[in-house]
Amino acid sequence: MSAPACTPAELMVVNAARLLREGDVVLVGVGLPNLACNLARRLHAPGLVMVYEAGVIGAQPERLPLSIGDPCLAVGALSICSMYELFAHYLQRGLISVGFVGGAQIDRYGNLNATVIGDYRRPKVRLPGSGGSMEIAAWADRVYMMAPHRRRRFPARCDFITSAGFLDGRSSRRARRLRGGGPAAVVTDLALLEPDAQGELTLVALHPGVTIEQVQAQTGWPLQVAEDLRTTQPPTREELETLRALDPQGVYLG
Amino acid sequence: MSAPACTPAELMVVNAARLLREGDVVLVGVGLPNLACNLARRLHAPGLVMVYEAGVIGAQPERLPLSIGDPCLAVGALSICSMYELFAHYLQRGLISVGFVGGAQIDRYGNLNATVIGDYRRPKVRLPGSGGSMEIAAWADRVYMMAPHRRRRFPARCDFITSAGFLDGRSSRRARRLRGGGPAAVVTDLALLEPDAQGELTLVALHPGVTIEQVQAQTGWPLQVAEDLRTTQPPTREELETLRALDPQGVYLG
Amino acid sequence: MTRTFQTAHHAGKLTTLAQAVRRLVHDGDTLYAAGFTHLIPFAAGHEIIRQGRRDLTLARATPDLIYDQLIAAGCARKVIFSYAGNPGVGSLHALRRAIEAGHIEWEEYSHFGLITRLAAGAAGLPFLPMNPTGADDLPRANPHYRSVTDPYSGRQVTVLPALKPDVAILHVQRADPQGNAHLWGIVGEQKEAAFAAERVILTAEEIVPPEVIRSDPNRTLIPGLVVDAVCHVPHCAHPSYAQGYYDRDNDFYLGWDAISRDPKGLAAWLEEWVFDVCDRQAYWEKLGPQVHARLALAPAWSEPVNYGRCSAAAEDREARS
Amino acid sequence: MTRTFQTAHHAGKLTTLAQAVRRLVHDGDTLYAAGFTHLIPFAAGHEIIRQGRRDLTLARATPDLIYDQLIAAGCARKVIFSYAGNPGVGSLHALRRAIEAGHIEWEEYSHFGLITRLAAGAAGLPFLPMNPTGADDLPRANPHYRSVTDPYSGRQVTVLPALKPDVAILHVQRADPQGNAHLWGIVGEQKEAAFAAERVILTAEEIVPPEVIRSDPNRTLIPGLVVDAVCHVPHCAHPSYAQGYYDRDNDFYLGWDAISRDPKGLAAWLEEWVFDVCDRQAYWEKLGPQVHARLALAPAWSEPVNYGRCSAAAEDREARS
Repeated sequence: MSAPACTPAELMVVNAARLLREGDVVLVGVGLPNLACNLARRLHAPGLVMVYEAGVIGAQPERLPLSIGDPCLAVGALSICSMYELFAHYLQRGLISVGFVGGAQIDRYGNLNATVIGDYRRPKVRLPGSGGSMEIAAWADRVYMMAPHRRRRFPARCDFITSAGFLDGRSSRRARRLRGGGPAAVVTDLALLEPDAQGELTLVALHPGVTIEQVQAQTGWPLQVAEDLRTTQPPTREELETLRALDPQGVYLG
Repeated sequence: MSAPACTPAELMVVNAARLLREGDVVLVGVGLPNLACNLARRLHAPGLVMVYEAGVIGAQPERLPLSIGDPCLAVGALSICSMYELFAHYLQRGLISVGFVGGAQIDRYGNLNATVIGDYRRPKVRLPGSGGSMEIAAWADRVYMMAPHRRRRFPARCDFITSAGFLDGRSSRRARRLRGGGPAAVVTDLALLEPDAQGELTLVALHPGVTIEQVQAQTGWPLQVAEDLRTTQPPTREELETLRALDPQGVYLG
Repeated sequence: MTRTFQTAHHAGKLTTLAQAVRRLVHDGDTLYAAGFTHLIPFAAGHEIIRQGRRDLTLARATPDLIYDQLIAAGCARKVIFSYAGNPGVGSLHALRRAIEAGHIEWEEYSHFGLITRLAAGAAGLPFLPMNPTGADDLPRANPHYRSVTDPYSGRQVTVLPALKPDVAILHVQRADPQGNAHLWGIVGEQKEAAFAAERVILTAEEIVPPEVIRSDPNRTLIPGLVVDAVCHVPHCAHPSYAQGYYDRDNDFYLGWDAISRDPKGLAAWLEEWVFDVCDRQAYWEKLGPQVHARLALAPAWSEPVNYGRCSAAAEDREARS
Repeated sequence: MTRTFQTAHHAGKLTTLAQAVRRLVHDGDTLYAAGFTHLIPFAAGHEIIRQGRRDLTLARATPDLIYDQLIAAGCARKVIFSYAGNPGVGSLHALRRAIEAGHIEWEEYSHFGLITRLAAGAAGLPFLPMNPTGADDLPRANPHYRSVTDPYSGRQVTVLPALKPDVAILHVQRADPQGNAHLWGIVGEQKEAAFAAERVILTAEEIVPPEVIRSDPNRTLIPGLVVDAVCHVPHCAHPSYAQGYYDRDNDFYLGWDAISRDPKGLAAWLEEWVFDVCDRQAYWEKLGPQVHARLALAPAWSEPVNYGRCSAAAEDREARS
């Protein structure tokens, strides 16, 4: 029996959802992270608490929110606080176990660029900017990223570091005494990358049918491969059905 | 027609109420200041806004509150905020036009002691301490004090400065760049004192029947007398009747 | 340093939005039109465009479509932001074009950085600290980011200076004529903006008697004390939303991408939906019944709470009435 | 630096107050039993006395009668406060005797100074600034008051270090079994204490289903995320009060002055009202019907608000049910 076919987005979301644990308090972004959290809540982590940087704690959205400030997040939530309180009392204080961040570039040490391509003052491409990702990357216990695996998205060094991964390696992050543990995994449509002992993103698992060479070809630095390189389990029928019911129009899943 | 007889407390409250202006936003303490505000609201300043350091804005108490956190202050108030917000957003930000402070000693420059008599670490008498008066005295536009006029309450210099009047004179307060204007008047059961150009509390008005000598005898420094020394108007029947209705059991008015 | 405010006994601060903007928003002002996704005062933005304000500094955590429109209309000299995107959709193209072409100044923060500035302004403090984040490129690019030494540990903390907008515009669900306002749903940075600003324009879905406000003082996030003008503007927030009143128009946000990619299309949109429309009522009617129906909500009421009244006082009241 | 917390899916945190105190309050702890006049958790104070805790550091803006009693019972090594009076009445005599006799350590602030410490603890910051007040005697006497130079103006600001109590005890009007809590009336420093503390005991007048809490998320000042134990303790706050549930017992506060002036009288009071009483229910019954009647309230309900539900989702729900 072969695995059901799925889109690259579905593959990423299912694999990201599997990283979430029962009881995690997750600072959710819109789009794919939101789907991953909702999927995990419906499957193995019903007690996962979804927190949104707009100040919503314990959201139970009845529909897929387009923005992180959608009215469906407020209805029936456990608590709503101000943005200042969200960042201070939850994130800076240390109540957030998982944060998702996203951007245009992820580099060798898991640093993220969501600000500009090119020079900051004379940008080639002006991106939306940090939002909360500067703080999320610094202070959440574990940080996850999802991105299509393309060479321009995985440079050796970001043009601009919007939020800190391991900077120049674990010791440099450690020297900054940030409370969060930094990037725990990057989920792409080809593979899973995790930081090694030095904080360098390393190939730890390939999605079914993908080769090391394909991943290396789309990665801007010489990619280390874990000794126990795994192959991810293909998405199950249950995972895909549950996921597709969350985005019936395929807004994010393609 | 002679003025109606009244107690020393009534005399102070009526004179303090007269100092309050329509539209004032008053940080109210319990006891006599509370009565003065309620009296002013019922007579010449119906739009006076009563604010309590517990975080209540626009209170309309149905009964006389014993404490500044009484439930009757919350019912029907305009707004309730946290203590941090009250001190930060209202007082430090500069929204409070009048503050009342009280204590065991008031000195020549309007400094106040509500902390200890004697040495701080080996107190002869341990008083309750600052509460909010350190900040009220610093940041309210105008500060008023009420106290029975006794020599031990009006020393030349406080044993301990809990909250700043003019410190060593107006220039020393000015050097500290505090946003509030400092003491505007001290209302006693003998007289009214106001700071002169140097910030020294000066006799500006005597209550009916009181002499300068009587006031000097109860004051711990050589008291300057204003050139245009006035006599206060005796409390009117309307003032006293309205006031007594606020404290029918005479808890504070004696 | 002293802030002027209206007396609470003032006969009321009700006025039209056009008059409030005329009186309180000046060329060159720093404007904070608040609301994190929720309660964004679009009607006020449109009125500012119609009145032709110039050289505004537009501050908002998320410029959103409201500032994309103000920038496209030529009202802005500078933008201060922490996330300049169309949430869940992509770029704010007018803003992005203006930055990429060097036509506008910008000053950039992370969300917490910008909100920290506003919180310091609200608190009357010169600055507030935040813990360092390890991401130094933005602090290097923006000289407002500084450091102080924590006198207890000897470590460095990041600090940001107070932001005190000249004028804040805040939309709320219900307010009394003095501007005492109840807000619910996502409250974002509304309270901090109200206290940080020198002047405040309040727009409200409903104007209610003071008794409604006083029945639940814990719900009053914005006190009338800090409000200069109160405007009754139903549907002020569309295409943003007012929790419990109308839904967010996500189709509009999705559709804005194509409109704002094309400067001509954007100009035509402004002509049709801002300049050719006299006020918010006309705008709402122009949206038409299908949009109204799409944004309609089913009720979901809060459980009320009892504030209680001491029996003696209650008896007293009854005896008197 | 990482704070542990219970998962929200945890079967519930309901326990008895005796068990919660046994598990979460230890000898030598710094305790913050919160509530500015309102919602003071007296029942928890009495349980701590009964269990004979020792060497506690008692932190509260206003020690109030609850700490006067804990000090009289010999539970405290130190007190941290900003106003050590019986509000509107006079001194806290047990506390005052202990200080004047040198039997207890103390650390003193102004209200804003102490609340600033708690706010820093809640925010995960090492310190927070406040503007100088010109009154230097207390900052000179307390080395926790320090200064830093504002890097923007070059002037000095006062700073205070974070206070992170080992355990906070918070009384609320209603909470669900996970500790998500609605509070109204005077909220004082409840929220800051909940976030600043390492462990939190929540006592509640009512335990309600999560749906009640979720019907009004803006009312949830304390999220279950930070709560370790939830105890159903009606009348927990007497002689303090619970807005909407029972009045403040001002007669008790007035009467306390005479009781606490006399160490023997105070010891007898503790014997009768704490040691000889097994729990809060017994205490409340012992107060008797006259006191109950005196503290009863007439209703004063808040106007509810509508959170709305998008029609499509609502229809969907109905179709499914």
